[in-house]
Amino acid sequence: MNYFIKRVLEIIPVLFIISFIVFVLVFVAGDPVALLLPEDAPEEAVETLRTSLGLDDPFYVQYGRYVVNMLQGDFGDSFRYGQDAMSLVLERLPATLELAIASILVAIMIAIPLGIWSSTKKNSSIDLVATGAAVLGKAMPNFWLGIMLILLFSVTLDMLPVSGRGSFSHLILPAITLGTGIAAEMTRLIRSSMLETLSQDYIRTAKSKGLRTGIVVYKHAFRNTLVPVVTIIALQTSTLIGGTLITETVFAWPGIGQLLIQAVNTRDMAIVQACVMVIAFFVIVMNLIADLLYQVLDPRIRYK
Amino acid sequence: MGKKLWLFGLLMLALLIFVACSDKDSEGDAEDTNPGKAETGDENDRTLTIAIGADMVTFDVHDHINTSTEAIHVNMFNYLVKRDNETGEIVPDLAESFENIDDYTWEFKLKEGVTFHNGDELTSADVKYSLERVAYGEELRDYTNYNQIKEVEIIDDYTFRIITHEPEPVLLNRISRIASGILPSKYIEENGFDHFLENPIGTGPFQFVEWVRDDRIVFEVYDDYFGGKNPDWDKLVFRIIPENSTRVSELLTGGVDIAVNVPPADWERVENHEGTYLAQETSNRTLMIFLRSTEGYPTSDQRVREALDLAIDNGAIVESLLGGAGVPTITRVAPGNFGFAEHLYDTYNYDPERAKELLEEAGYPDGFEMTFHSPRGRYLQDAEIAEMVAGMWAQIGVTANIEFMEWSNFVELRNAKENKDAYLLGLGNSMFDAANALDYYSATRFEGETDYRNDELEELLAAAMSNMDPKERSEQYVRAQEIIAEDVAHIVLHQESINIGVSERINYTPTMDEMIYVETITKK
Amino acid sequence: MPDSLPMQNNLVKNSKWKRWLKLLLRSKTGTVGLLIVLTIVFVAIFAPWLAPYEHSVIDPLNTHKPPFWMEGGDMANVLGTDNLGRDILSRIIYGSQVSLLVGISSVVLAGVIGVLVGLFAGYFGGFLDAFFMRLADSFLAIPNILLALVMLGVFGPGLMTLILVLGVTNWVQYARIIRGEVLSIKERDFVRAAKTIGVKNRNIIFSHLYPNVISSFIVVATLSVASTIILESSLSFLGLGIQPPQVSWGTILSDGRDYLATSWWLATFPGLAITIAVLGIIFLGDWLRDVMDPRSVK
Amino acid sequence: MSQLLEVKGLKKSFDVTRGLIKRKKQYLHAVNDVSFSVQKGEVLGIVGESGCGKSTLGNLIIQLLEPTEGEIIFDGVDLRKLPPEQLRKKREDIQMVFQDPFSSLNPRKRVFDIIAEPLKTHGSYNKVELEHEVLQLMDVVGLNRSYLNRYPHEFSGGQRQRIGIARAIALKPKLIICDEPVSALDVSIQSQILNLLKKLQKELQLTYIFIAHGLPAVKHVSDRIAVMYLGKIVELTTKENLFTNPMHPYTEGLLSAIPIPDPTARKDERRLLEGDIPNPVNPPTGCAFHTRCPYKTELCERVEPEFTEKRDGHFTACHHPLKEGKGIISQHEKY
Amino acid sequence: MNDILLEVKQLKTYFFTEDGIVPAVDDVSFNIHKGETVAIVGESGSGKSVTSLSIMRLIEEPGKIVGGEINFEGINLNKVPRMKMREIRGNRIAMVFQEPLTSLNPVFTVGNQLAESIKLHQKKSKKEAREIGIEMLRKVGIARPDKVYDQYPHALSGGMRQRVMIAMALSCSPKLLIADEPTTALDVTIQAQILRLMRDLIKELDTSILLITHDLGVVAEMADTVVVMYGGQVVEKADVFTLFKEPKHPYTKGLMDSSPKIHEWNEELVSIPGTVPSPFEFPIGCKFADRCPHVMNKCKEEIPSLIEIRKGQEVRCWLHSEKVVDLE
Repeated sequence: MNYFIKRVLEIIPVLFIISFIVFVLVFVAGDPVALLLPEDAPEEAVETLRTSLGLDDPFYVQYGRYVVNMLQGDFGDSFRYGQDAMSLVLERLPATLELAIASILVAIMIAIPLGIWSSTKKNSSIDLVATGAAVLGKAMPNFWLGIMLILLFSVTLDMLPVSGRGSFSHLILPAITLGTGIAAEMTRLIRSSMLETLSQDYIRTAKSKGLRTGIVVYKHAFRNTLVPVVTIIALQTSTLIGGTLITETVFAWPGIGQLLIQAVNTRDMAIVQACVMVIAFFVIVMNLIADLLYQVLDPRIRYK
Repeated sequence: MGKKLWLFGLLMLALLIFVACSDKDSEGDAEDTNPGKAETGDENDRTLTIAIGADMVTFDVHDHINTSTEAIHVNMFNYLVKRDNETGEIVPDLAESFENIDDYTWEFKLKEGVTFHNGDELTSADVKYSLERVAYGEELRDYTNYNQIKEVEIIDDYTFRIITHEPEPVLLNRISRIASGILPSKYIEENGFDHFLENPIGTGPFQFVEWVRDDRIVFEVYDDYFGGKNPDWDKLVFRIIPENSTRVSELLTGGVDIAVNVPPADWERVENHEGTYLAQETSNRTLMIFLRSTEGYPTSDQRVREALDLAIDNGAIVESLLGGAGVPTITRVAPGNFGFAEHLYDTYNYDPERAKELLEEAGYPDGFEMTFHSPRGRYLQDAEIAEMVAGMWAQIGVTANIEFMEWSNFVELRNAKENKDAYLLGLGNSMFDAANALDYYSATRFEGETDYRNDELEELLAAAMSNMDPKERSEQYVRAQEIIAEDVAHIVLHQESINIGVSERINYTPTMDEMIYVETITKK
Repeated sequence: MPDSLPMQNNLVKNSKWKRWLKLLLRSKTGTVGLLIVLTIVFVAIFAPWLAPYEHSVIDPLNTHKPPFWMEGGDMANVLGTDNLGRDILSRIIYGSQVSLLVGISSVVLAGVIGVLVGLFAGYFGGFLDAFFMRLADSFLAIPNILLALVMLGVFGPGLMTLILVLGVTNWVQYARIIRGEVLSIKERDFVRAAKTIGVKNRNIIFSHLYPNVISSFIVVATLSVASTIILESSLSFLGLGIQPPQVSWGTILSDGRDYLATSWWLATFPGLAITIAVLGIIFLGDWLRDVMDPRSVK
Repeated sequence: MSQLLEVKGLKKSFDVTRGLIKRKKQYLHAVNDVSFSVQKGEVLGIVGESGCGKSTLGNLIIQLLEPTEGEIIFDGVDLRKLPPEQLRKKREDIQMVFQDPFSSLNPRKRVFDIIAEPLKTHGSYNKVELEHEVLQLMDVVGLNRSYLNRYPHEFSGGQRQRIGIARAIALKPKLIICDEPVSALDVSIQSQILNLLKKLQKELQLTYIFIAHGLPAVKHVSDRIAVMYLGKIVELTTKENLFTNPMHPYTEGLLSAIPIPDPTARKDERRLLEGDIPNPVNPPTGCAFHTRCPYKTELCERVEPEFTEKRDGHFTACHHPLKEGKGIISQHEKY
Repeated sequence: MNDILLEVKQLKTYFFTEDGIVPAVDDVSFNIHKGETVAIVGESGSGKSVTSLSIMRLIEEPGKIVGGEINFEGINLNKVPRMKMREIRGNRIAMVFQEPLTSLNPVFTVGNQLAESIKLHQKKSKKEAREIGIEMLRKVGIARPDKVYDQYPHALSGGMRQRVMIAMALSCSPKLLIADEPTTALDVTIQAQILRLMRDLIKELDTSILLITHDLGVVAEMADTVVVMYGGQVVEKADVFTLFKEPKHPYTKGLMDSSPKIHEWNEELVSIPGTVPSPFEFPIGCKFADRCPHVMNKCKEEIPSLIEIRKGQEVRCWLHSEKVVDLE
């Protein structure tokens, strides 16, 4: 409990630092006004807009205002949509979450069997193939894989919808695209973690009891590997969300990623700020959950 | 542990389902409108799905400068007058008739019985509200194109006058383009503008159903449309698919009926594919290279500019990079625009030998080095064109160092007037009037950026600006274009093409203004 | 004493280099990895001599030429040409320069920051540590592609910016790894021995801690060269990567993506180059991890 | 013999507070009010089972840990009061030999660098002198000179421990703390190292504090032995006294638990201590040993016995000290 | 003799490492009778642990049993199918390891791990297994066994954990208990408790013990027969009294001399010079030749064989084989 509170309290400075980093970036980014107005807008119009947006104020005034507003969950209005940035971001969050969770499930479904399998058959040809496949999954750029999957499964085989969000079948290709890269990393980590676990004394104890290899591997070894695996999944949240940027673009998936890319391209900084804060918050919370799960999964920590 | 693991898996799954479901609720009946495969099913048969590259920006018709947003708006809002794409003439739309009363005043009569999607009838008050909102709203992005309007004077429910500050020869052009849609004043006054943005209504053939941002915008047919209910389509869906190849794939698999901006790479594929064809049309957008005439730059010398122009084989660019789609031109004003100069169109100057001579005359026998900025991914094959141009310049000894820029940085560069010798830019002209196009050659507008100045041209442009005599005004613009061409103020490359992939089940011919008029799209 | 498996202390007589060579040859993947990486480095260094053409020379009359084994292809352009008629092989050869440069320089930059922060924060602890770790948490919470995207959007893409941005976004992982190592190593008896001798803190950090953490850095750094190459291609996809006329594998791949269905070779060969390079680097990194792990070799 | 080190009322506690609600501060008193002194040229053995605080004590004396309370007077100066830079200089007089020969040597350094480090830190030698010194040190601890440029991983545990000893004696320190220097070694190697340490002590007139968890190792090198239990010294006396006439029941139990390598001496009637060592965070009231003590009375549960000199030079903390002759070696066997 | 429980005959377990073959156990033979305690003594690298793991068939890659027989109750364990071996493991032969902390799976409760083999080998239900498990914990001297049953290993002290390990090993009343350095990681007072516990329990359960240790004190306390190993070979084998009275092999003697004599005053410890070589560096002849005070030329050239110099005492040393030859 004590630990939990401590971890939660740690989030505050972290969010603060993030907000500062983002604000500085936005500040440095300079003037969005030019992009807001038509290319032939007269000078006075630019000036008026700039003043009305408060962009003439010195850094500390702008930052102060930003922090005060942020504490109220207000990141200002999107220049592009003219709507509250935070609500625009939150509107997209479900889509991104859906994709992220589906990808994690895909990754888990690939990585856990593959990782365990290759660890129990260390250095065999199976292991080599599994390791090779894992590395390959990591080596393929996301967008390339996505386009290839579309060409294969949608255009050539006509099995799955090309893009968009809707039915379950819409989810399959993007989830595979995003899940593969993560599965690659996860497989490698599960394998090495399993290898380490399998060399532990208690595995020898389990074997000396006459347990079947299956029980030794899946009960004794994998349960211990679960602890790092949960951490990996949590740490992958960040990569995962990063990956959605690309995947969402390829598959026209209406999530945060697309919103953000558009926002960056149009210097819609309120959206950028809100996006980054929401994503960062989400990543932090996932890590927090992983930390807590850690305690559940590993009694050693409880007894420390 | 097995149990816990399963529990974990189940929780994740549950979360997924929850997220998926919770979102479906908000989508409402979007599920039904989901096109899936457009050819299948009776209902889908009456749904038109159009894939566009970027999301619509807003329903505030006055606060965007976005052609692709307007392309959607035209299906739910109407202008007072519209441009006939065939003839280029301005014809009445919401207006029954119009008349130029004096240099400052136009009188309009509205059609009677036009209703908004909520049933309210269209009156002069709506027009007054709409046009004055943008004419006075400094914070609106279209303000500068409408602040010429001084007032809208209501005569009666169906009659009103538009009064301008100065004589305004292009008023009709102004009110037949972006930001000219007429809004329901009563509805907005009652509910507030924010409510309107969420639940917009107009007078157009289709009414708003929902907008899932970055995903889709859904419309349904409006039964009481004053032009008659659309016979072919009950539902209209715009899907946002930013990635080119994905958009094309959707078209090929029948996921959408129309895919805009098909890249040249896929033209053959779309054309040859069973069930789709490529519809092409020249756009009103011209690709140009802006040269800096500022003292100290080699390009301030007319001979250098001409040499650079002569070095470019516009035909080769159009042929090899644009698959022949596109028209090489010397002027920015395209056919269908007021002030079009035919002898400068569909032609180009190419003579590398002469170019070398000119360079020598100008004192650059060995060429020179210059910086060439170009956006990337903004226009059809822009980066490739820039690279090819640089390659052609290299043939006459000019080394152009290309700096590609991400769009917002490019805009910033131009605004800061930090542009160097040359940059690539494509410009459209929603007014379809030379005034808008040639404005780019006036000295004051681009002081510090291009610094081009020709006093004769200045006078011509100023005179034409408020000349209410169409014939004389047209001549003035043609002359102006000749001067510009002689001066080689900018290098004009070609008129871009609109390239749209279309399903075989429908007839569609794109229009030059890049609007997507669903009324012109019919089932085969 | 426990009966440890009788496999340790077995390499006493070999010199260091021989030992490495022996360890390398023992691992098939390690050998393959090193060969791939050496080849790429070689290609990058000698690109101007190896490439048949200049990478940016366009040839409007010779576009979309397929590779030599296909109909219409010939040995003049072994891997075909792109939409501007540029030789794909030459572009890939030149592309290796930028891809490697970006990969290695940004990792080195991130490494220098990360290792220093990790060493000092880990060793001194206290406020310094707390501050840097919160900072690290902050960076970790922002996906690096996101941070890179925003920073490149703000500063404008370009080679130097890209290297700087990737350097700044990636220091965290090194800082955390190094700090973790330092925390465990500083409790090891040899560091305590140095303290009891009265060795100055600076010397403890640089002569005791640094040599012992640097191998973990090298392993992670190797692997992140691979992920940087992929990240660069993703940024190219978003239009924020290397800008032409400079050419990297990422830009060739991303430029070629529109042609995947028609002229597949445009995107396939750079994709293959990335895949092979990443494969090689990961194999090498894995092998380095195996041999540098103090537990695996005594 | 003059006094080299005096430890007075030394305490070290670690905060092990847990729980958020009902936050009760909890401390682990690793070293709890320990006092003793060490004479020049003497070897003081400190024994105790795991968790008794013996290693903490060693780390406190050598200033690797900051004491919570108490004084450490070394050579007439209170080490705790020295400013950092002076303390750093003073460190050349106190050195340590560590338990784990694998972790106590920097794996990335050659033997030469390891042994030369203290010399470089506190003296100014040129290269030749330095090498000469190092080679001499290697001779002293019985390392082949040809190993000069090898790395630690090329050595066995015993040889590594010799390197560690060479490093410790390089500065000719006045006091060496040996923290379980042989417990990680093979039996046949243990005796080599013990003999070496003993030889060096005699030849170089060194003073040792020799920490070990078992009496066998301590017995061989120590002059006096302190027995620790739960952070406290429970008995302190000469080696002879301890083995022949232990006074504290814990010492007796410790002695009798040692298996004797003589099958004929198997005695099933041996008195074994029952139970486990209590949790040091919540030590028992009164005498901390009372939970395991076969002689405990009601007094022991209530009152903590004082650590006092019960016989000449024989200190113990027990309400009911044992009679003479309870050791495992009878008096007449002495010498 | 008919009451031989386990017969190890010329066991050879080699490790096929990339640096070469390591004969970790090389031609090891010994017998264990019913109810007997046999101790294998040796230092690190002597092959004593590998011997015990070979009996359990728990040798992992790159190790492999390359020769010899392990006859247990008339079955050659080296030949039985894996299924059958699993039935023997934990049931007929059980094992206790050195590190009670790492040998217990940290993420399962004591009870879970204890019940595992009871359920498996005795085909008991979960509830019955719990009762038996708690009974076993009580037997190994754990107070409040029903509480400990549901605790995780980390909540227990070292001594308790080793008691749990013993309870686990003895839960199916095995015929043979292999104890691999069972007390090395424990404090001396706890070690005494555990040794006594083991002695009491095997008497009660009529179990034989194969005790692996490096501590001659433990050997003297526990063993009936002693096998001394060095460099993967048996160098001396005798009953415990003979061995301690008259050790014949120089290594056995050295080992005894270098152990501190806690119960007598003697100042100087005699130590064996040098260190145990790495597995690749053993001499060609007698493996102890390099460290032996009585080394002869012959020792360096030829490996002596294990010879019975008197009833119940076998030595692998040229010193003694000569004598035997002389005698005859």
